[in-house]
Amino acid sequence: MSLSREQIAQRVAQEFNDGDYVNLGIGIPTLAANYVPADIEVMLQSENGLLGMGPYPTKASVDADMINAGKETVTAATGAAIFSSAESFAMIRGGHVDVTVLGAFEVDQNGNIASYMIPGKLVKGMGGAMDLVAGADNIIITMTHANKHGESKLLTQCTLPLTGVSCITKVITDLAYMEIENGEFVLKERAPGVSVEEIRSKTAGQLRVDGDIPEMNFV
Amino acid sequence: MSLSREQIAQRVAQEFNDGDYVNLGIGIPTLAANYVPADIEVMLQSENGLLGMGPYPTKASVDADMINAGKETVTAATGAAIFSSAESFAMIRGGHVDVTVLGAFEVDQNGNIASYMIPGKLVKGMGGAMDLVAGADNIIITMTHANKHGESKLLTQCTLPLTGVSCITKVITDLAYMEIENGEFVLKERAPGVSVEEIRSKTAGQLRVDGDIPEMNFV
Amino acid sequence: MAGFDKVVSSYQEAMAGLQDNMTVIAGGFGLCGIPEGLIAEIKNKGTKGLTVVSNNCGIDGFGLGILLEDKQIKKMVSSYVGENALFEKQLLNGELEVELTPQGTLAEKMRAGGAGIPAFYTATGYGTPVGEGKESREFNGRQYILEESITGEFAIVKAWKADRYGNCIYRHTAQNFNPMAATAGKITVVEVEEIVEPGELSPTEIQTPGIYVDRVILGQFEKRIEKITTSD
Amino acid sequence: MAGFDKVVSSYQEAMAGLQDNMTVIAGGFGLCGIPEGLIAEIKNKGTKGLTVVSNNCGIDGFGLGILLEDKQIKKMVSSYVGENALFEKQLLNGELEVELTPQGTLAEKMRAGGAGIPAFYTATGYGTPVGEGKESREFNGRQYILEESITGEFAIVKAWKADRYGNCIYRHTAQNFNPMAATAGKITVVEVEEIVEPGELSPTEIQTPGIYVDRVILGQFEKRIEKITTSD
Repeated sequence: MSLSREQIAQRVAQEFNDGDYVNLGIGIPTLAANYVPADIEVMLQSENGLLGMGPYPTKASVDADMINAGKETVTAATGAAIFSSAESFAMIRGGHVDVTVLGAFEVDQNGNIASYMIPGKLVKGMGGAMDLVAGADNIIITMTHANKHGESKLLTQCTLPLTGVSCITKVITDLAYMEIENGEFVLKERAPGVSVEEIRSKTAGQLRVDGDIPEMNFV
Repeated sequence: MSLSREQIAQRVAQEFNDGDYVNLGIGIPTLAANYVPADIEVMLQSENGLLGMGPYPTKASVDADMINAGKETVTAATGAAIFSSAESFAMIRGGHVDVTVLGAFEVDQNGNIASYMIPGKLVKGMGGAMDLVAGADNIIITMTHANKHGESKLLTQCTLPLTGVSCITKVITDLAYMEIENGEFVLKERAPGVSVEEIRSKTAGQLRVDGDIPEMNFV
Repeated sequence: MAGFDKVVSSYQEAMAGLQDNMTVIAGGFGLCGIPEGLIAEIKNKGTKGLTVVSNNCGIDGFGLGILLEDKQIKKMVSSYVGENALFEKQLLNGELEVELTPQGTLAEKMRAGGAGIPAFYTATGYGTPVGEGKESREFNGRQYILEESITGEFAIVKAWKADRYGNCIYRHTAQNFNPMAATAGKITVVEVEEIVEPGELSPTEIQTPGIYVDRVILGQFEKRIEKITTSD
Repeated sequence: MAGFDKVVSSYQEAMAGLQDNMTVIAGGFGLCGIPEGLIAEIKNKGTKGLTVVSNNCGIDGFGLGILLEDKQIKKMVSSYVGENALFEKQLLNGELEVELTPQGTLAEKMRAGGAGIPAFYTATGYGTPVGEGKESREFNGRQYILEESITGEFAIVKAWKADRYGNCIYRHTAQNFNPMAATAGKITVVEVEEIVEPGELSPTEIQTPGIYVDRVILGQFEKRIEKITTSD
């Protein structure tokens, strides 16, 4: 069975370590905040200028001056810091954020990512995505393995305009967890009940399968 | 009569306008703060990170954490701001300081300045001087017209290593107030009782004298 | 200190000198921390052909979006311009130009502009459409592109409080691009919720020192929220 | 949040991992705002061959000056190194190297290092000995030189207060180079006058967010003053 959005988010959260500063993109990445293992703590960075993002506010405490990078009303967690956009991206671009989780349209076997622009469709902009992929060492991409036409999004070479080059090392899809090494997708884990053959058939890029591939473990 | 240090400082202060942000170097420039005309106000910037420098503290209120760029204990004036060295030099290098007053060893007719290094003597460093001369539009140099051997410090071309190129437009010495324009020192005012001939004899660089040169006016 | 009193009493005075074809740098992130009254004054003034540098262009009918209604903006320099149907229409019509700039690069370009740094290298955008036509160079085994800084004839900024000398503080995440915008305008105008006397803000809490600020005006803010999300 | 508690209880722990020939970036301006206990620990540890990046090198017998006594510093990157006879002696002997860097360029190099900017252009130093051997380039009719950023294996910082997460605030002009130094160390150690619980510092007053900080230690400070000048 392919993973639900929540299960992808849950698998992502297993990659967090105690004390990680984490930036979560809009969509599935944001859901990962709900699955942080109970024995660790992470601190969420929001690129509009907030380190230590808390939960959504109660209706009574909504404040127009307190938003996240998705322009949603949020709160500041205990011990949070608030700063300018230049400072926020100094953190991001300077490599101080430990983990970045983002969605994508395509990822290729050389770690390139395309996530912000489909030619012919209106371009809304890259926001902070190009800075995030250029600044982080540990980037986790979440997406479906194939698009709605069944075409693989894990390619030999990205076909869409790039958001960043040679920067992606981990991809978590509804079918598998893969790392990117030496120009190959290396299959590390399968979604429960999904076969290596199915993953192979839906991976257009070079896929390496070393020995038995375990299923993901959801507690 | 050549001007005293205090008179040079007094003449410098006449160049200030109401509302100017001013950076004063160590020595004679610092004295100019004592002669700000009564009908105007200026705000002093100290490059270690203080805008709105006040007077020295009383003995009882000396604070090791409150110093100026000369490492002297100071106070903050009402409405002062305190910030990092990067912010301080963003102000200076970004051209936000209205007037900078500095000492020099030599100035030449092309507006070059040498002020931080005498080869053969130990070099202590330029501190913020190179940033100040590169960042300000309105730089006033204060110095004696000649060195203790009677040699002119207003040259055709600086002989010492430069602090900055083509950046100086005003020089106030113990003998004269000059502006630098089109590769010449243009004599604007004489110290009271000092003749144009004396100034000419002590100016090695090209000196332009247009018509009658008034004496400086000290109220 | 008459010379340091930056407070003006009308929006006309606040935006005096703004002319067609100028560049205006605006603080704000979406609708958060935007100088609502200064934007309204630009609309009232009818200035045309503006280049506006701002992370976003507001939404239809609010924020910078209102300057699209009379086609006052010639070009936007932004990182994200969704949420705006009129923007989309003018862009497709060729009535509006957009220079998409990564968010961090945009913040750094404003800061650099204000700090006298004409250009800097960044890894952001290397190998992407953003890097096309820009110089690239290797430092320590990694590729970077050269980005030039941004300054404008005007900067419009929203602060929480300012004193008469123009020293500003910002409230929560309404800070965003405002401090950088404040440094990058030849004339910087700040619209605030409260004007205080010099000395009421402690020197260390000041986020934008008054040296960057030319005019301060007391505003009234609607503070519309783009996405109200709550836990209850 | 065990993972975010940066507080260490000994100077040995604070400077653990410092090895010969590393680069140490130090906050402080003269003797103001310097991490006195961390400097003392480096002296006690006897680490040699250090490159120290700091605006000044203290004075004889105090501040970074004490690291000269056992010749622990190989190279200083500073804007001003007067007030120090031992420094002068070692420099003339060839035992010590100095890279004089304009004060603003030094501050910007540290900031750039922490912010992932490998190099930037500045007008400061063009046409002077500082610009020799560096690329120069014209932007908008003016000449600038290319300066590369600075990072170090360690940064040693002095703050006023920090919470357990490493969020820091500075007191008065003891801020100086400390916030930039804090961003530029692979391992950043902050020595403070007071440790508080998370939440005691308001989010907006925090000057160095804890993300830049690896270790926090409570110190005792002599706070020697270089030039006591008074009005009475």
